[in-house]
Amino acid sequence: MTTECTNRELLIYTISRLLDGVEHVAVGMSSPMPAAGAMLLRALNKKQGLGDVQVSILGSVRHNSFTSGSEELFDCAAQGRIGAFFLGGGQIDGKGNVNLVGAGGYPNSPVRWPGSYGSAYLYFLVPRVILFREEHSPRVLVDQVDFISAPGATEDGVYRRGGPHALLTNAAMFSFQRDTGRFRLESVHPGRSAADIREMTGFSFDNDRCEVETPGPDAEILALMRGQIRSELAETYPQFAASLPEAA
Amino acid sequence: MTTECTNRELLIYTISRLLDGVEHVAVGMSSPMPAAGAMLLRALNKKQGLGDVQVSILGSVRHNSFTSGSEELFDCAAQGRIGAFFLGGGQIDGKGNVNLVGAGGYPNSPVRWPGSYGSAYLYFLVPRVILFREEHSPRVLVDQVDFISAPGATEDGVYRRGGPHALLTNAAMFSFQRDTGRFRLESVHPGRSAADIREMTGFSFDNDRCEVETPGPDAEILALMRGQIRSELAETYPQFAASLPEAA
Amino acid sequence: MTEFVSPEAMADMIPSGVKLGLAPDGSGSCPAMIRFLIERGIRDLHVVCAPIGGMQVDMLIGAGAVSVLETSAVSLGEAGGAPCFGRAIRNGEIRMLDATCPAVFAGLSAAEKGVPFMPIRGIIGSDVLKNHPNWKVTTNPFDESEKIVVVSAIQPDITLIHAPEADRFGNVRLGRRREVMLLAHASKKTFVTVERISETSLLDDEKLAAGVLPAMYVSAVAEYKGAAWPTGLYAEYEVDAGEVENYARAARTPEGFLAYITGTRSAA
Amino acid sequence: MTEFVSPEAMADMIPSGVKLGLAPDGSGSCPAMIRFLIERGIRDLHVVCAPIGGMQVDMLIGAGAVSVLETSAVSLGEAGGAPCFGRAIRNGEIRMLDATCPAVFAGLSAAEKGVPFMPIRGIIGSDVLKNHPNWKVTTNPFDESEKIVVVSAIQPDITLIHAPEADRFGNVRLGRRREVMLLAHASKKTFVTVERISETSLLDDEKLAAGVLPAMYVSAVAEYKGAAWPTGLYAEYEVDAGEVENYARAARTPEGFLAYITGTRSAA
Repeated sequence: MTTECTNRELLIYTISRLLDGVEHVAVGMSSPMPAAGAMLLRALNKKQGLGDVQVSILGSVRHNSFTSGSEELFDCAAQGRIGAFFLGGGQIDGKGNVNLVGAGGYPNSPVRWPGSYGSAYLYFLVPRVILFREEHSPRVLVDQVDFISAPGATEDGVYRRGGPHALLTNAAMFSFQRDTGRFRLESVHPGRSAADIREMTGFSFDNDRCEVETPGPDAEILALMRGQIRSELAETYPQFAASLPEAA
Repeated sequence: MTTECTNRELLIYTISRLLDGVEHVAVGMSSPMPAAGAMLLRALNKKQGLGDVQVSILGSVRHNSFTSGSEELFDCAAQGRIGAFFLGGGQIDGKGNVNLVGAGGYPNSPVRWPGSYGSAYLYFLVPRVILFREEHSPRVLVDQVDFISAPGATEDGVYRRGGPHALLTNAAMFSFQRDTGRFRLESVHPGRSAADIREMTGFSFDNDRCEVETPGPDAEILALMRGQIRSELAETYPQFAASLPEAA
Repeated sequence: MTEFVSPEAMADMIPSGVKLGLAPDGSGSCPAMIRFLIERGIRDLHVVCAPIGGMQVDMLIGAGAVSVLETSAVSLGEAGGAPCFGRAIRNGEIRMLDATCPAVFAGLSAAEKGVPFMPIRGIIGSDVLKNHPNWKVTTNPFDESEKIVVVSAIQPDITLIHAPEADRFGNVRLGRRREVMLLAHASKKTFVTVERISETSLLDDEKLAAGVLPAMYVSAVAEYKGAAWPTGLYAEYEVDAGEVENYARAARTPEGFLAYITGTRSAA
Repeated sequence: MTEFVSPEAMADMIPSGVKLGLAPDGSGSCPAMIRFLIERGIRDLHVVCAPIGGMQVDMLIGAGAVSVLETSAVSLGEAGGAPCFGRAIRNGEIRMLDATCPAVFAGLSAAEKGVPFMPIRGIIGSDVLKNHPNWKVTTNPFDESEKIVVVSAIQPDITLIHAPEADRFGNVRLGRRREVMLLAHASKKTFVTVERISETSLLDDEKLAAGVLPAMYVSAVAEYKGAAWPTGLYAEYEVDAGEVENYARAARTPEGFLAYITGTRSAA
């Protein structure tokens, strides 16, 4: 049974579901929601007596066991030791291409974002890359990105074992279908309709009349999130943790 | 003025002369004479107010500042940070080829030595490689090695900034002439003649009627060797140091 | 071999026009030295970020000191986008070599290992590849059916970093920030400011040694306490988030940047 | 993730037929575990030495456990040539992949970085290259006039090493022996015996961290004091030169080897 939860809690819970079965989750810097989702998966697995989940939070000393500098994440991904990673994006298009560089032309982009970071690499090597961007608008979810930091699909003859797995926003959750190279709407968050999602999305996608509502956590999981996960988060993201509901 | 010295002292002093001008000398494991020669150069430079000489002795904790494992020596050589290195060889031929693998056929060599170590690489990248082998005989100094661990010369189109600089044995000292790819007899150690050297050497070489005697250390240098160098050596090679003459 | 100098003298040793290697904010960045370079009117730098840049790079750009920027990203982290960087991009004032983090490391590894290039997986199909002059697609020599990217070596002329500690012999403790070790190995010269100088050798302690950059890579050391302020120094002190926000606000305009860079207290 | 087992149980986890990575004598070698493997009748190993082998490799060869040997050298150091190795070479009992140290590291680096090959300078013109099936000459993609060697990735199935210390979480302190770190990064699984186990995390001490292999690479740990005897352990205890000489003498004949391996005291 779903209990009432905040939108953030819904997203964190959804992230944990998208990570199901992953043994090692890497989370980029300043990514409290993905970190929370990974921590929730770890706690749930432990409760259910399932395998350990390792969560590596880049930029954290405590939740990061890398000892060979920031290149180790990339080596580790190439070795197949990382099961899931998160990417955002100034633009994400319907073919799963991600743009972290800029909009409106290159190189002298009128709108310039920080840059591609490790995306052009990790998107190929981490099996399950979750695209996570809270803003759900035609400005972000475009038909065609202005610059491809990391491509959603790849021609034959190029090694690729990873890529987009799902796209999660504050309004909906899509899966990515590698065979067709398109997104499929899997569920719509409470308070939105498929029609809303079609309007808010700049690309066409499959199952665009989806009537599934994104499930929220049950009472037990919500209690876990508001207790243990909130405290674990507070070590790395004190401000973010403080903004989450506390256990009664 | 040359003072009377042992053959070993003559070799150590000659090594220091061959290293003249080098800023960083790397010495392999179990190579006390090259280590002694490098330490002597360091001490002489210091006395004369010349530049510092760094001596890295592989396998030593104290005289080895590498902190990135044994690959660092090779990286360091490739970066141009090592000026001189030593190679021995089960066989050395007249073209400067070195064999550290075996004699009499390959792979099932009737006489098998340990293997090539880093020779096939360092011979290309360290500017001054000194071939040092005490035994001077047609068995060691052959016309053509049975197996090339590291070649003396290289075809065009292959990066090479290093290679053989000199060959030192307990009987003579040769320079290597990179333009002709041949050794040239530079000096004969006291007690030997050019005719002896011709007979003891399995390959033909230039200046084979050389009448120069290998110079030994003067009294001041000899005193340095028998005092300071002997003590420095004792830290890494106690047995070898004990076998050297002590200052009066 | 390692010279011990004042921070000012170290700044004088870094001329215009060099390829300058810099560490990420908080992992070896040295904004206080960047101020000295700006005061000296340094120009025409090719900046290599290993692998990303922050406030110190934005300051150099704002001062007009950068002609080429090779990086995987520039950001002020929690304080948002890097304002001088964004402005310079819009106005076409710098030549941008957009990279991706592991490709920067591959280029530095190539320099570290003295090879002209390194292969790297991924990247094919991205516009990062299309726009990068020093990367190529080739085939795997052991499997001609596989296309793979090769990146050419990146060898900075000078790397400038801040570290917790050096000893009197020139050895520098970096700890687990191995990307800074890689950067130093790859560079022709490395200049290091440190929080403190140890009179005993850092290499004598086996527990420390694995995190120590040996003196042979270190051209000069200057003691300069707090020189990583406000960006912070890993395992020593945190970022001063308020100050970085002050910078971010000020640097929104060229005038504001100028006022900040000439007015604000430095680490000294 | 990291299992804590007995040395005997660890030996049972290493089957015949695997590609086995081993550290050099004195830098992570574990002759005591090699004895267990021999007792269990292990066979058909492809041994990768990183980058050279010593007594532990000679013992495996003497026991007939090695079918392929990939190394830059095998030697007993001060005690001279490795007798079982020399005999096996003469009799054609092992397939030898003669390498050169930095090429082994390049192959391991390729596996560490998940690329199929690495370029390396030198080597061209040597018989090492002519006889190595996994190396090729190619051209530098950025300068077609330059020929350069590429070596294919070396990924051991299992690496077996001895280290000073592990913690209860599976992190292992290697110190400055980074070649062992590289070997573990490159391998599918790494099994580690240690002198002692720490109850507190080795990663909590920033001074130690740079020399620590994180638990994610470590499949199993066994406490086994003295397991590097007689080859020694870097920064812990020296080689027992007399014992290695005893071995060298005994192993001159197959019978002597057999007597040594069944008779001598082990580390336990």
